[in-house]
Amino acid sequence: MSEIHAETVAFVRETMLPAEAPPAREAGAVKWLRENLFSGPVNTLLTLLGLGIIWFLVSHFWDWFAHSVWSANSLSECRQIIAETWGEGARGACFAVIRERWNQYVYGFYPSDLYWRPTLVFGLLFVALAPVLFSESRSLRRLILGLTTAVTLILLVALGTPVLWLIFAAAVTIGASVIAERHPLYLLIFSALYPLLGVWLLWGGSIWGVIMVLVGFGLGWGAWLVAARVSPMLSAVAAALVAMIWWIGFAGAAASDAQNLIPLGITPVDSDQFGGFLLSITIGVAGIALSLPLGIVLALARRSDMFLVTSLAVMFIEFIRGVPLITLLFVASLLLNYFLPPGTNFDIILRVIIMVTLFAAAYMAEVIRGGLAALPKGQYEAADALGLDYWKAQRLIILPQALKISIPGIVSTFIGMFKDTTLVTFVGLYDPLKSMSDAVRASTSWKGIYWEPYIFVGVIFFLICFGMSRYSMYLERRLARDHR
Amino acid sequence: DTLADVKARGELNCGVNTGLVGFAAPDANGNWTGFDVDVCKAVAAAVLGDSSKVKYVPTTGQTRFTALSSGEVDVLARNSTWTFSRDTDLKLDFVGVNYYDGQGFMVPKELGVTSAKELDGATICIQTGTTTELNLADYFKANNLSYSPVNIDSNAEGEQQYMAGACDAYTTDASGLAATRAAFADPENHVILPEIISKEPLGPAVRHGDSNWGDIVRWTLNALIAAEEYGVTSKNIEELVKSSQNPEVQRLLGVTDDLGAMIGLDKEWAKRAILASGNYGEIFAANIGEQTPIGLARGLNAQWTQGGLLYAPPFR
Amino acid sequence: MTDVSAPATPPFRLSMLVYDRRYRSMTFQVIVFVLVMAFGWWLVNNTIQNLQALGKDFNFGFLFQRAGYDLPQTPIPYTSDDTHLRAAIIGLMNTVIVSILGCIAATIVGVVVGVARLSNNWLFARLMTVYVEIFRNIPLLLWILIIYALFTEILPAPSAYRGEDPAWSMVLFDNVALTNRYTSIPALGLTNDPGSLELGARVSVSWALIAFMVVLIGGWMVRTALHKRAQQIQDATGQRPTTWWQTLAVMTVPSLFLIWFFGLHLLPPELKGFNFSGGMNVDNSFVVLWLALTLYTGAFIAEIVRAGILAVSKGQSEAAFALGLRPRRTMNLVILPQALRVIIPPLISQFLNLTKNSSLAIAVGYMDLRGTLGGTTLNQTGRELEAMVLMMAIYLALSLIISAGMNVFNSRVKLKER
Amino acid sequence: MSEAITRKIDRSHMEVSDEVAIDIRAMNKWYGTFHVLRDINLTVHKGERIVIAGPSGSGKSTLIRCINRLEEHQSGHIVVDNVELTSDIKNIDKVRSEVGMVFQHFNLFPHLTVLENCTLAPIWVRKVPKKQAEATAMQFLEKVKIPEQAHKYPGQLSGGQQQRVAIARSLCMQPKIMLFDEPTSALDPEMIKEVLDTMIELAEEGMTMLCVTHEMGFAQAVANRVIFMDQGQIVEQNNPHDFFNNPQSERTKLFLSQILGH
Amino acid sequence: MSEAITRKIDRSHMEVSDEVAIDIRAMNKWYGTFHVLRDINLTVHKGERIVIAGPSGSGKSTLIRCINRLEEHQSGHIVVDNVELTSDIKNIDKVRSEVGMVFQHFNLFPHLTVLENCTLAPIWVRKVPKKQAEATAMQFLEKVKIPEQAHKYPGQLSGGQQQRVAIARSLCMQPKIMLFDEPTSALDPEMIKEVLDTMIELAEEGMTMLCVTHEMGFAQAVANRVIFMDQGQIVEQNNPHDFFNNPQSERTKLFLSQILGH
Ligand SMILES: Nc1ncnc2c1ncn2[C@@H]1O[C@H](COP(=O)(O)OP(=O)(O)OP(=O)(O)O)[C@@H](O)[C@H]1O
Ligand SMILES: Nc1ncnc2c1ncn2[C@@H]1O[C@H](COP(=O)(O)OP(=O)(O)OP(=O)(O)O)[C@@H](O)[C@H]1O
Ligand SMILES: NC(=O)CC[C@H](N)C(=O)O
Ligand SMILES: [Mg+2]
Ligand SMILES: [Mg+2]
Repeated sequence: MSEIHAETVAFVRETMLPAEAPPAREAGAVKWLRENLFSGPVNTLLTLLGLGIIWFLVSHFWDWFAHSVWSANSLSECRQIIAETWGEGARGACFAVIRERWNQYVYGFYPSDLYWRPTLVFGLLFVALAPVLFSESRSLRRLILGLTTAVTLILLVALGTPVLWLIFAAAVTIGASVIAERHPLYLLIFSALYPLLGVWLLWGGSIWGVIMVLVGFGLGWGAWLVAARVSPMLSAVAAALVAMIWWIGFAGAAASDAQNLIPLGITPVDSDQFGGFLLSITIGVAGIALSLPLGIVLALARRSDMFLVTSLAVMFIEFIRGVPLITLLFVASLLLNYFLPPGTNFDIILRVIIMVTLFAAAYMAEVIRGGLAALPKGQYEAADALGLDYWKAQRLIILPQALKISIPGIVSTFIGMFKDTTLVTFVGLYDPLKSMSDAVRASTSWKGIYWEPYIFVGVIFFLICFGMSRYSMYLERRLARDHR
Repeated sequence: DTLADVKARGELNCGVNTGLVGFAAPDANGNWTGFDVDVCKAVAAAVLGDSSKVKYVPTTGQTRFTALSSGEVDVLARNSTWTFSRDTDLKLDFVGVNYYDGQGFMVPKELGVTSAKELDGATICIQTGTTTELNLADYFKANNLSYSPVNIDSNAEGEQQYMAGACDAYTTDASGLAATRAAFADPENHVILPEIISKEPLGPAVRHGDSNWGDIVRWTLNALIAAEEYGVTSKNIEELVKSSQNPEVQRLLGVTDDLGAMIGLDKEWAKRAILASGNYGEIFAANIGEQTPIGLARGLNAQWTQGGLLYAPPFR
Repeated sequence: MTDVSAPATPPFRLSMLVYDRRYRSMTFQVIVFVLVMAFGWWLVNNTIQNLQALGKDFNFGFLFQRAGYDLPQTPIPYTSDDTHLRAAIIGLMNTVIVSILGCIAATIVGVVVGVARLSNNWLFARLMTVYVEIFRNIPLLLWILIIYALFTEILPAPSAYRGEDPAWSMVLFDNVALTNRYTSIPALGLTNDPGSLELGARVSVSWALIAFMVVLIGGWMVRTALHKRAQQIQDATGQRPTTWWQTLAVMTVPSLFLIWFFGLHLLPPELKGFNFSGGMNVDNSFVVLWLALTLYTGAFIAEIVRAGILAVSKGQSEAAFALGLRPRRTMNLVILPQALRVIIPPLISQFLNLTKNSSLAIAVGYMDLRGTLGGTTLNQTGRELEAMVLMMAIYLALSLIISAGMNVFNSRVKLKER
Repeated sequence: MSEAITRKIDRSHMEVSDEVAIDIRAMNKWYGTFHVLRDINLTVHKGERIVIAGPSGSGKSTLIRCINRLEEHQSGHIVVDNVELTSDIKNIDKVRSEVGMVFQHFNLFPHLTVLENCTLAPIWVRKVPKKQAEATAMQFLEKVKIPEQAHKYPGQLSGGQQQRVAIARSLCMQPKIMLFDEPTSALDPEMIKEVLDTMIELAEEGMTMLCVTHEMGFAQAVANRVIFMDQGQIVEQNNPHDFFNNPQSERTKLFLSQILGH
Repeated sequence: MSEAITRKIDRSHMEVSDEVAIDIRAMNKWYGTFHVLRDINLTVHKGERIVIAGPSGSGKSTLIRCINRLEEHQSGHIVVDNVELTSDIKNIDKVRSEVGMVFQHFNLFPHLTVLENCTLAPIWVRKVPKKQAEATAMQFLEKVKIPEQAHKYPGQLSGGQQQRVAIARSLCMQPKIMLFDEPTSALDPEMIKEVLDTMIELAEEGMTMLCVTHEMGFAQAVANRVIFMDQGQIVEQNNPHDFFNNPQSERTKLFLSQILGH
């Protein structure tokens, strides 16, 4: 080597140095405070500002919360209790209204002797969701199912459920918990039946209607099998056609005939008796369940290379996304009859669900389209090269991945939709937020109470929506870890 | 046609107020009661034979006519004023008047206002989409006064705004004012001003184009009014069926002629309508009469024989 | 190279409609098209029948009839004698006003909160997180109602300002009165009123306002020129001259002159009769809606801003630091230009949401497009189909305009990739 | 990198039959107005192992992607296993289930385990019962020497392992022809060998193979024909020995000098 | 991969002066309670070319990031070009404008063209007129052999080109010292060579360089000292010849056997 080595300090460490603790000022609470709260003048100012905000909130609202009254029969009684307990002029929250009108907030005007039905439906919802949502983790599923079983059964007993139904509920929940241990996928059968069961339990009426709907599925399946021999392409069309014909043409008559022969049914409950969180959750869950598949179809349509299909999808999506939901709800509730043959009349809740679904589906389609676009082209090619046809490739390869990528967007669409269920108040349904609170306030005993109902409803909405968003974060992390 | 639809459905869709105590309001269990509600019940009883087979569709001032003309409701019994343009241009048919009313103002007593003419510059709560909204504009213009409107959507909102002092005065039909005031914790602190600035004949309405259905509702209402005139009440009706010698009553109750067949109903339709919640007088007394907190006098709404305007055409 | 032989086209068979790729998509499209058309025809047909049965027609003539109702706050003059069309236009203007102001305020809130969430101040970042989570997870309608209740229940009626010893007094040096009906702020008065420019249809603009606009726009142009010159100087010499005082002067001095020239002064509101007058009364319905939209959308924008900044990898700022750039410069030259590309598209879709959500004005009685055209007009004239169609078309046009703007922006700033 | 091929190659099964596996006649393809493939004529017999080489952009990938109709050709004929590729879907499906393809970037399905990747097509396309499909898949995974990874996800494997899974996945459909598009070019040097070994084993068993690759060692050891493409045309084809030692065309010479040079 | 370095290296300018460029004394650093750098003592003279090697997580990156204060040290002293690094912002700015750094992932600014990337810091930090900055930048882009890409965006370049732009960007600030943190490890093999060539050229011109790398060919050819780190400490340092042929410590031996083994 030509160059001069200024110092060829060959150096070899004989003994390795042990790790030492950091210097004192580098650890502990003091350091934390210094770094996180007072690291500079701006930071100190922000800290003071933050403290100021907290102080403002606490000093203005704390006594109001602290002086809560939970049992009273009217606002005046409540005010009197506050005055007696905390002195004249004291402010206090009167959450007694929640306690007194609890049933109304939860069940709306649902007949009180039938409260067990919505409760059961809600409990079974978790059973139905278990294989879909909590399929990733056995312990979580166990926890959810166990809790569901216990809480549902206790509530059902408390609500005075008929024995037969109690047995049914116990059988389903406990059975599901057991099956979930061994063959969680079998629970999907229950998930598939759940919508029908739920609708029947909520609205009541003859069981024959439900059975006839099922028969339609059966016929469709039969048609599928028959047609599949001729041409797999036609089988889907045939199945849909047969089922449709049955449902539209024959199911109604068959159901009423059967009902006349062997009357089997439970007390019917009318849509206008729905209200409160029962209504929100019914609309929300139905909207969520329906908007996802519709959103997928729209997204696929929008990405298809068929010009007509694409432009129809674009027009639909842009139209729905371009107008406010309340105008759509208005159309659903008031104008729909203009577009239908004279004399048709169908359930207002169903109409609202359809509109909410369409609305959410348009947003969902855009979210899923993003997910589809993010998939590398190689995935499509590999599927093609293996000989999978378009639908199989979508179902087995593309959508599972695209949906996974889209989870955050999908869940925030769900959250948005659930929040939007409050807008049904503008079409005369009894949502918990406005209509129900107005109804509560309409009675002389609770006239003039604003904050407590709003806070109560807000807290419930917050818990549900926040829960959903946390769940999506959990799911995202979990999926990222598993399939990396 | 509507009659067949209603029969097939087994239920009458009746548009009512979202909540106006005495006229139509749900209680904590969702049962609707009120003066307008009883009209719905009478029609349901007449048509379907069961006064409970009614689906009440709460409508706001803004949505009510759309609900009716789109077929959402079969009959609108929602303290709606019979006006020319509504009857013609809006393609509704008002079938009669169940309450003769006029628009008034309510102000807090402490304001010290004694006449509507003193409301210059005031903020006034007004329900959108009502005749009262139009009357208000006309009245203030005619009297050369100014005001700023606070547009509200329902009576409940109006109450909230008015009670909080967000408007100086609340204006709507005088009956509505009375009902609203009656629901206050301190009715004595609010006064209804003497001026009645408009005529507000309130009555049930049906869609234009189905005159048979209109007839049914019209004559159901007339049956209630006539029943009071002839002293037929829900208490004595069974007796009168057997014993009444008045030929008009006999026709009304289906003892003699079959009037029902002429409108596509059976003989006893009127009897059932009256039995549903009583005759007009009973309904009035039970919901808004002087014995109720609302405490409205019969006034214009007395039978013609008593110096009022109620005058049912003859049943024959 | 060899000549291309034309591919032999096999004869057409019916089964090719299903099995041949070329025809299959056509078959499918034709089927879809026919189905959609049939469905559309069915809807239209039903509507025609229903309208006929009702004896109604489809006719926009109602727009030119007398409206007959009054509106609380109107950006242009309006009386009950005006047409429904004018009422609808006022509604549209109200929608646009609350949307634009809402977008501006929500952006400010969102940017501040989004940045604050990233600050290393633990307490403040947490507080902002709480704000974001609370507002994002509770329906907007509830926020509107709560804020509305706050304004109507907590603030006093104007009468509270009356008397010797009023229960409330005006704030900001007796210039602003907060009431449960409106916020009364001073109006602007001119000693030398130059009159106004009539635009027709009873719309007029004060010449003074025009003068101010001209001066401001001119100032802005001068400012841009100054910056350009500063940039040139920097390009030439490397040193950037300080321009802030010149900018300040250009932006303010002419305005100050105009204020003096026109004798611009404040006219504080005064309690007269039932209400404050003399000043400007900004209705609570507007303030509440604006505030709720701002806070609600602001929470979403905060998340977008935060994500945008986080999307710029740490390596970018490290590289800038390693080059010797100061944190402020790094922010302006490296982080923000990149973050903006990520932020702007979702930001604009939030603007879209805000505009659509402004239709919740119905809950507070703010007379926006839905309140006038889709509310009172619809009801007073019974023209539900026409009014709804028109209203939806207007909302659709608004959204399309906004998203067209977004697309233009997107294509302008798209990063060039291989 | 001929050092990659170390072991003695067993040529006992590598016989070329007379039967035609792929027949391409006067085939042309355009991308828009860009003429990518020009007058391609190529006949591949059962059991042949063909290596396609050529500079980047010469149309190698496009050619083999035409063979299972991932790309459409605009004129001429392609007949695969006696089925002509037209826009008839039935034919396309038939060809695709007979022809396996391995991509440069593996294109495994990341949301499925290795085993599920391998059984997916047999179950859904061939309608094989699941049990049986899994047994077959395990067999092929053993062949590519990673049976123990069957229950992992692709993301958890190294590149070489992933490419071997991709080969196994194709083999599970029991194709008559295998297409490889630069199967080793996205791999680290250490991993190239394992993949090449697998491919050699396949060749030894008599699989008909078309392989786009720059691994000249592989070509020399295994191929029975090397095709050189440039500007969308087949410029030269020959057996490997003559191709490498005695290239005819100028372009080939240039190319070989570049590729073997470093 | 010593085959990457093919040409004869011109050592005429590679002289080490007596002046000290970097002096690190008894430096310690913690991440929270984790002791990443332990008692580091290192003196670098002007013109020295130091390669830092060591297993992953041994603190190599952290060490060189401390030198331009991308990380803060908690005890001991770091003096760069006679400026001690404390929390004094002026000192930090001074050091940073004297020390160039090249990252593993290039960290080019994607929204600016190559030329703008190169002129950004000279214009805003050194206050050089734009024309002049651009001229200098073109000069350095020519040095790294991509002047023709000056008006493209980084996203349009290959990895090797991007890394060369990153080097040019640092050079435009005319630093006295260059730090490299695994500049080639995110690159494809073909591209490694072009980057190493650029670095060698820099070394030939006498730049003081600290380079974290696993390219042992580069170390042997260019470095005049190799530092081996493990567990946050300097375990061994020596001239490249002795370091590779005669490692002293057990850990070094183990490491070398792993890294040269394959
Ligand atoms: N989808 C496409 N649209 C337009 N041109 C394309 C498309 N795909 C490939 N090309 C062009 O066709 C030519 C041939 O591409 P092809 O991928 O077949 O080359 P190749 O020989 O496989 O090259 P490489 O060795 O880089 O993979 C190239 O010039 C390429 O730019
Ligand atoms: N910001 C940080 N916070 C906490 N620990 C860190 C941080 N950055 C690095 N470390 C830890 O410090 C140790 C040294 O990291 P460093 O990046 O310097 O290692 P390295 O020798 O460069 O390794 P590699 O070859 O993987 O780049 C590692 O154990 C690492 O996990
Ligand atoms: N206040 C109301 O809701 C009704 C007002 C009035 N009677 C109308 O029909 O317009
Ligand atoms: Mg290729
Ligand atoms: Mg490192």
